[in-house]
Amino acid sequence: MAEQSRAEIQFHNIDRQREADRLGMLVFLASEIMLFGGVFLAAFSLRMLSPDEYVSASSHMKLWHGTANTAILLASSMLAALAVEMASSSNPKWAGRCLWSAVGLGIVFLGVKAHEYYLDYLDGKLPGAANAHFSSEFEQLFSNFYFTATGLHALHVTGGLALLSTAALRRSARHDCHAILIGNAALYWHLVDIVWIFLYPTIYLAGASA
Amino acid sequence: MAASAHADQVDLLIGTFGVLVALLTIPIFVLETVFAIRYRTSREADREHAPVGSNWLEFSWAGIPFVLIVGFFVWSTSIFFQIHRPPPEAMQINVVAKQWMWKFQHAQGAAEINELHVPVGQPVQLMMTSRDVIHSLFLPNFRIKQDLLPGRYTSLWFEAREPGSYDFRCAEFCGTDHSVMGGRLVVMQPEDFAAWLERHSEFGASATLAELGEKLFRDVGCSGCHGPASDVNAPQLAGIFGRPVGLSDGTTIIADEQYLHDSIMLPNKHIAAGYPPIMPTYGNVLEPEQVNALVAYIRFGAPVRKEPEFGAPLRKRREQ
Amino acid sequence: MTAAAIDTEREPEDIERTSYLRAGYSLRSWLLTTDHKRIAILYLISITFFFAIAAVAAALIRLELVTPEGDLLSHEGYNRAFSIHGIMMVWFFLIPSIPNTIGNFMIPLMIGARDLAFPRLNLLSWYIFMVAGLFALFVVLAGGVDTGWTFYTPLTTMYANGAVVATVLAVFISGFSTILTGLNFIVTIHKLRAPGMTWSRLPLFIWSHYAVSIIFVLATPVLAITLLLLAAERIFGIGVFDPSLGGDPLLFQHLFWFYSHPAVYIMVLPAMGVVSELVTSGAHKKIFGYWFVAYASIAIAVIAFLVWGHHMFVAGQSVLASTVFSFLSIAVAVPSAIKVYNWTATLYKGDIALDAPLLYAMGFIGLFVVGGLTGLMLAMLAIDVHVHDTYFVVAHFHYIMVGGSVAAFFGALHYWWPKMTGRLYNEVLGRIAALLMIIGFNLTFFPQFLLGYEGMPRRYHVYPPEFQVLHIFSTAGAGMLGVAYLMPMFYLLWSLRFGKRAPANPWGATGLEWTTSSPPPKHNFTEQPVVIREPYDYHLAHPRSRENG
Amino acid sequence: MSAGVKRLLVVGLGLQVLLAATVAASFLPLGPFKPWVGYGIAVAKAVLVLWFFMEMRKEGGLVRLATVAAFAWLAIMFALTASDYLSRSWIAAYADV
Repeated sequence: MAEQSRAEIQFHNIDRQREADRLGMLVFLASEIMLFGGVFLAAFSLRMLSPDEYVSASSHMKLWHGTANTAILLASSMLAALAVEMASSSNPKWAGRCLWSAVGLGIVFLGVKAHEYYLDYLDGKLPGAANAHFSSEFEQLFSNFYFTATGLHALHVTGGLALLSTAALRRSARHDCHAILIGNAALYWHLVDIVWIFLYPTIYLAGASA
Repeated sequence: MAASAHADQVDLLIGTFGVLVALLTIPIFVLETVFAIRYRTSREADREHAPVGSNWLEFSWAGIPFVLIVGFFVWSTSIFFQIHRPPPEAMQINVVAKQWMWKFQHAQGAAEINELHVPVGQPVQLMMTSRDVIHSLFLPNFRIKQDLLPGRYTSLWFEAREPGSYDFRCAEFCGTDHSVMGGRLVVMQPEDFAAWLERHSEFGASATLAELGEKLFRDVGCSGCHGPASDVNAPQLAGIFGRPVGLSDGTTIIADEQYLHDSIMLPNKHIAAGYPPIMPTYGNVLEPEQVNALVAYIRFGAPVRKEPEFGAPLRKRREQ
Repeated sequence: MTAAAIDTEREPEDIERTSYLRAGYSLRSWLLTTDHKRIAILYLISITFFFAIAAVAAALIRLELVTPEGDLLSHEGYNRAFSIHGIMMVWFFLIPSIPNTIGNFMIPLMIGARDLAFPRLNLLSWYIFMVAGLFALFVVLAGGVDTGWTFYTPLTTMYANGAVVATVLAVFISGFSTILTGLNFIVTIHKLRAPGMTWSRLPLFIWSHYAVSIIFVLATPVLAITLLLLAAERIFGIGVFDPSLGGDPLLFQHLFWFYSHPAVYIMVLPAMGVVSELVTSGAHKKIFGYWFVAYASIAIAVIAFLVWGHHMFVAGQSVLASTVFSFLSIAVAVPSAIKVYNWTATLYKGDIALDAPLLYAMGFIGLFVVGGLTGLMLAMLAIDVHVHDTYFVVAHFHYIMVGGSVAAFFGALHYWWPKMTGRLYNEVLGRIAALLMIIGFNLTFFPQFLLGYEGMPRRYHVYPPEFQVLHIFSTAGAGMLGVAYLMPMFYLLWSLRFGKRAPANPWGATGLEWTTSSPPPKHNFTEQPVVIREPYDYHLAHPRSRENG
Repeated sequence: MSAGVKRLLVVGLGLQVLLAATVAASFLPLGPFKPWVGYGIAVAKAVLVLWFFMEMRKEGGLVRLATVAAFAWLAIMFALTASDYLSRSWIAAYADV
């Protein structure tokens, strides 16, 4: 910034600007929650209209892939929180390590998801694929919805990983004992985790039964 | 020109609400002009201790309109429930809308396009569905309309007061020719209507809708599994209409037009308890008109197998 | 209002030299600016362009409807004309019109801040808006779409032709510009108020923009996901709205109206904020019932989310849900009634100068109350069954959007023109334009109430002959309205070059924006203002001093 | 190993336990209560993440309000839409019962 740093000309003091940045991110997260709210409303309407078909379609989902992914994302979310804790107790080395391990687990999550997509392709569940065959229209609809919802979530996971990586790469971020950039990156990552926490029962647990 | 008792009620409701709107708006126009003239900056006026708020005034001009409108709400909701409660003795006519025309199927077999003949003084219930997009049957003279949705039955009923010809129009935007997708409702004396039916039944469909349905029941292969003589483990349809049906997930559902339509077009949506989900879908085989005929057949004409398996009918069966 | 009002005594040359308009002439200084005032001007220029396109479409519609037969446009042409009119007006003019231009310019000035909380985000929001605008322009040039601005399925997903995906993309992108603006306003209002500017001393313009920002942030994302599902359904046929796969067309309507009803409050709430300022300044008097008007804005922002089902009474929604939505829709009348009656009460014992801004504001009050109460008629179930999707509905929402929001936008444009440009416009022409607008508006849209009651459906290219007389009145009114909208284009632009220089406070109004020079310097205030008294304290500091023409 | 780190590790572990619980619960024959249990545990996990990971614990009322607002608006959306879907078959749009 050519002029004085944003804090002086903009805000009256530095901590007011920090509060503004954090409030800005949380308001943005509120809009993301509403975005995914629409996806969950679609799932809710499908379940309301044809409950038993919804359960049978969900039972074809790969429960253990979903469960593993939930565990991975919860752990990664914890690591991001640890990174914020480390940075704010001025321990930049550990903050960097926690961030990179959170990013690592995020990549593992995407890997498991890609593998699950591949298995679905083999089973002929990938809509539009040559070998796509479904036992009922609703199962095709459920499979389409599954790919749309988890695809949108995977996009947000990728965005979150990018944010976490920039926070990890920036020396100044790790040495900032108020952890503004790391804090906001972690906030976004936690939101991505919360969305998955609700996506998991919607798609996998509905049909999971002995 | 209001053409039914319901239309008079709606006119009265709109009229009185209009009066309320006038009572709430005219004072504002008047006060605005009076204040603008009396308190113009160039005029001397008493501008001392102008009020800047008074709680009771706020509660009154917010609360009183609210209470009045709640009164109107109760009145209008009671009329709304009348709209959605057709009398049991209503004559049923199936309506199928498709991009840019209306098709009407009378139970007695007559079918007509963009025109509907009904007897005067007899409540008529229209069972409506759409073949493509959302349309909306709007009868301005009767002050009613109802959207038609693909894959779903919606209903509209009216009772014409005087014979005559009334327009009906499509009210939900449905594409290119939305504005010319209208027609004529012809209300006739009962005897004229009976004569009209005779003439049209001879030339039009040779049989009643139920007989048409029975022919389809065999042609498309329903009788293979659901016929009285079949040994396939499929539900018997005789007398099923209007009765509760137990589903595989433990819930029960009334076997109405919508259930029969869904069971034909989306067989796996509600699977009857104790039966395997083996029925093929007719989603892209049958047109809504054909589904209407099948539903009419199942309702009025399905032959009875030796021993009916369902519980007592929930409501009295309607004799044709 | 503030202890030191030294800005008003600065030399005209000094004001001119430091004005934000002089801070760089190059295109780059305008296109890469992070100054909220310049971004407001950029928005003003772009929305005027989109307003022009939508107004041409409106003119085509009104000309077509002079005759019962369709002789000016084909069926397809007419459907595309009203679709373009709807889409361009809603997303590319009405929603950004007051918040992104007047709001962007005035919020920092009114709360004594140097700029919004995230200036670069503000510029990004304008660029996103322009990208969306280019897509919309492409759609117009490519012939538009025949879906209406409501995109109902399965018409839009399976049967509509025209550049549907491009339109959906244009609206989708414009949504993010709105979310960023809302986010910027919320954080600015919370964190950047001048010392002493407590919530009880905030101008009502800020209260209404805070309420609208809540709707921006919480409703617009639902539009984004609705359009995403719509595009996915049209391109990949995922079937969420397709009954043949088990989806539900009504799900689209629930999702769409969950956004679109709050969207109509997005269009009217900023206008209410403007009217609160214009009425207090015009009557030179404190607002009547400050806290009631302030909290009414927040109440409208909350209740806006409870009532969307009143758009679906005849769409096949269940009887119970329709009854619930009908009752909740009555609750919306309470805050609106409070605002309207409080504005009227503010005029009592005022020191009223009937300038153009106050004429627009009084026009707003009259037309908005008619629009609001006819809206309540539509919320009555039995009435809606008759008049839904007829011209009664068209008249209702035009009374609120055109008679309300556009009138307030023009009022705000006139009221803050001296502050934004440092020039005074011709007051006589201003009053003529305002009166012409109010008369032309009523002639255009009141006949449509009667058309609707008699059963003339919406979006009809061809209509029965008995409606022709009322349509001719309506088109004549539209002509007057067109003139009333063109007049300000001329005399406002004319004032840029030849208008007299505006003093810091031409209306003698209270408010921090009037304590700095016109046009304000780059950082708004030469030194940080401190607020010591409540808003609109006309009785204390400001005798009616009239400098303008 | 400061107190803050320990607390986060405990909460992280708690989340994994809740995950195991929800999977196990899905195998129990709960019938109509299965979705309620599934989403109840999901809400519990979300609250843990919000309270500890996103440090809502240390935040003032304003920030908490911003977070709660989004979830409250979602609840409005679901409740009123449910009023349509649930009651469609009660008083059918063509009730002639």
